Amino acid sequence: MLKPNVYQEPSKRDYEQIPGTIVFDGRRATAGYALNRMCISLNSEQNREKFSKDAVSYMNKFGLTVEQREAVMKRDWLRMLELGANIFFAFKIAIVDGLTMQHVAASMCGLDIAEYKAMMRDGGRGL
Amino acid sequence: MLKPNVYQEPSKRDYEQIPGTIVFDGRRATAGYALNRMCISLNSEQNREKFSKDAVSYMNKFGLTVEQREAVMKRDWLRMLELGANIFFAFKIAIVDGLTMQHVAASMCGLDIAEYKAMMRDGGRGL
Amino acid sequence: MNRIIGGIGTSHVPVLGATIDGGRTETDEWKALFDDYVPAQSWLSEVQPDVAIVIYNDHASAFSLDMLPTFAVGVAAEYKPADEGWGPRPIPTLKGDPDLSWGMVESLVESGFDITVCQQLDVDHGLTVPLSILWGQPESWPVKVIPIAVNVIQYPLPSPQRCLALGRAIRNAVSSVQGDSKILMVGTGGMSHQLQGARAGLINTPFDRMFLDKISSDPDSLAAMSVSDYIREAGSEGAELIMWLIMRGALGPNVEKVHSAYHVPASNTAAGMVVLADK
Amino acid sequence: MNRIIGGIGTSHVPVLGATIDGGRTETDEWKALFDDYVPAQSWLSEVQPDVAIVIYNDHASAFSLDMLPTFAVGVAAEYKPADEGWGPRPIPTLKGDPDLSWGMVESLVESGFDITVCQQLDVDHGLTVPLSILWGQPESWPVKVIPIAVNVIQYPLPSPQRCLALGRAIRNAVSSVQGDSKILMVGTGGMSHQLQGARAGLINTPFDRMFLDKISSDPDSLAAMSVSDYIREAGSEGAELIMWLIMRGALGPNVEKVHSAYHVPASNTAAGMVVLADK
Ligand SMILES: [Fe+3]
Ligand SMILES: [Fe+3]
Repeated sequence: MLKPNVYQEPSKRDYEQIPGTIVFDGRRATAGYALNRMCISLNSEQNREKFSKDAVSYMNKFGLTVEQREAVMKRDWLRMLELGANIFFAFKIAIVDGLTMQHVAASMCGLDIAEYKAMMRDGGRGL
Repeated sequence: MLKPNVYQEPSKRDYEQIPGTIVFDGRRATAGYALNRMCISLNSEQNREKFSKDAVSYMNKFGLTVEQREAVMKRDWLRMLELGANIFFAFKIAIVDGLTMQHVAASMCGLDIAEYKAMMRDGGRGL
Repeated sequence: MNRIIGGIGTSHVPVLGATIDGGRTETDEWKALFDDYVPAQSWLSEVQPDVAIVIYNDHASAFSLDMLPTFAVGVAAEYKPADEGWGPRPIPTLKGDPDLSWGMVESLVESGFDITVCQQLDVDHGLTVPLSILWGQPESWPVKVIPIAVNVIQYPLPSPQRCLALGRAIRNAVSSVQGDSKILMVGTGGMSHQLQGARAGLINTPFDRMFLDKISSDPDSLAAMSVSDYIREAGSEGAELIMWLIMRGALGPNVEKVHSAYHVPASNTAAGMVVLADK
Repeated sequence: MNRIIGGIGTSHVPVLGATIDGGRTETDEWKALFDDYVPAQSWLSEVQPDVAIVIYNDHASAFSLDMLPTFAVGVAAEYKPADEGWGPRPIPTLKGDPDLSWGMVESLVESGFDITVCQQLDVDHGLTVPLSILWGQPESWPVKVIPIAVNVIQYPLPSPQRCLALGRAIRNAVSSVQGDSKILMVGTGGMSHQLQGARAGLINTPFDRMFLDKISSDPDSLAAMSVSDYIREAGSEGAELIMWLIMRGALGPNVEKVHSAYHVPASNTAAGMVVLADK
């Protein structure tokens, strides 16, 4: 019986105390490996076409979990990140959709795009 | 007009003074890039079959120089190394041929395989 | 002898590249920001660097998570713009400087930096947007480029201290190579921004202004902060600012601040710039 | 607390793997050599490590020259044997320890090592032959494995000094991770051999014997030599021995030499082994 090692307790990590912030660390990289691999494959035009035509079969080739597939289908960006997506990887899906990073950011903090743009024009969110 | 930088003068490098030894450094890695890329592609069975069937067309896809192609066709291992092959990359070609590293080593030091094996059994080449 | 003539810190926001590529730098939305880059461009045409060493991060373009280096140095003869999802940017291929790159790698590894060496590397907006900001839309780039990619997207990141030390080692490295090039350091990324989570849209102008000030006068104080400090103050992606420390470390202790600029917002981010001449 | 119970240095010559896979370890040619590995196997069944951290180099298997890291650490849950040209070796898939790996990576990066992190890594004979030497042909491996790949094939290599320092940092790193594992260090490669050039077939027994002696008693003297010294004395591929210094650095200053062995030839190389228990 091999003994488990535990590399981190989230509660002990200072960056876990930063509000509203998801730091992409080893725990998330492990959980999101297949999802991020699927996302980076969208750097090829051919793959973008396949994904656009039939996202479900496309995702199946990469072994995403059920929750990850659902989050992708719903374009629930925050949920993708919670399930291990890295923001720059998840953003590849937004590019296929013709969205900008502002759309993604707005959606994650629960604003509509006009509200978010207005917030940014006014100097952004304060600390 | 951009000015050239020169990162190394071989004569000033201590490892160039070691007899009978080719150190795989940046100069060689640059010269051998395409050749080594072709070699490592032979890690796939499919590619090994293609290479076995028609080495010339296979090499053309990788942009080898004329000298490199000739050295591969002649299985001139020492020449491949002089033209920028790394030994572990070049050895992939030997594997396709069914040869061992002893065959390659023997050929590079100008012995036949029986002589080389005998030398090794007798304790190898001295310093 | 090769020498570093100065360094530029600049944001590398994709929207700035798209704005240049689309010919919209003179619109109401963008004119003020791009006008503020003119002094940097003028300084460059005065000092005429031969090589730009660009410290940047890749954004899921050339580096997958299969194998992610802390510090990677390009040694190729050329670098193509990456397809990040929109197709490659319509800009000229970058010319590299393999001799200077390899010489630097040798010196850096000898100095105890554990470099990943790249003979093939497509470069994304992290590197190409700064080039476009600094040189516009030339038919070919007026400098050779050496890309140095830094992991700032997967924790653990290199410490700010380590970044400053790498910069200092780069200063030694370039002078160890035989040549007579004028070398520009470019540190990219930042300033404060956060692209993700409930805190998306964060901008911390006081922090950014402090950073723009200290990067010339007191980089050691910036290196004394932790990565978590950067994330807390500058946002999860504002932590890219640690790459400016590599640029700064490669300059001498005393620099002349030629220019600085600061705009909010550029898309989701505060866009900053500093131009430092080596003394 | 996690603790390092000892370290083994061993050659990783492909022919030894082929001999085990082909069931030829009892032949006249090989019996004496394999018999000499028995004391190491006995020691292992006594100390029962949970995890093996294996320092090895890749031989054109998983790492192309497009992107070659100085130090790469695997963080995957499993590692498959690579197809090096003969098809993958017929051995069980290796089980990884992602928690220990990630914890080590965090500690190492914090200590100023510029690690390349691999979530996907097929491992070649450099790693798998030592496993076979130490545990034969089990249905599944009795240890979890953490691969650490070192560039010893493309100059510049990390200095022997840097390798020893990495080992010492690994000792800190494993104890920083919460757990109660017994950890075995394995340093692979060597001993003297040269696969290429007119000097192919080089064997330097006096050097090898000196190295086998000093690796336990005085590793700092081995780290004081340069990479060129290693190439000159141990051959172009014998320079792989610098990887034993990483293993050794992770042990305490005083070790007990449990066993050592030395045979010439194994194919083109001198095959050596040393077994060191941590005190
Ligand atoms: Fe960025
Ligand atoms: Fe080896």
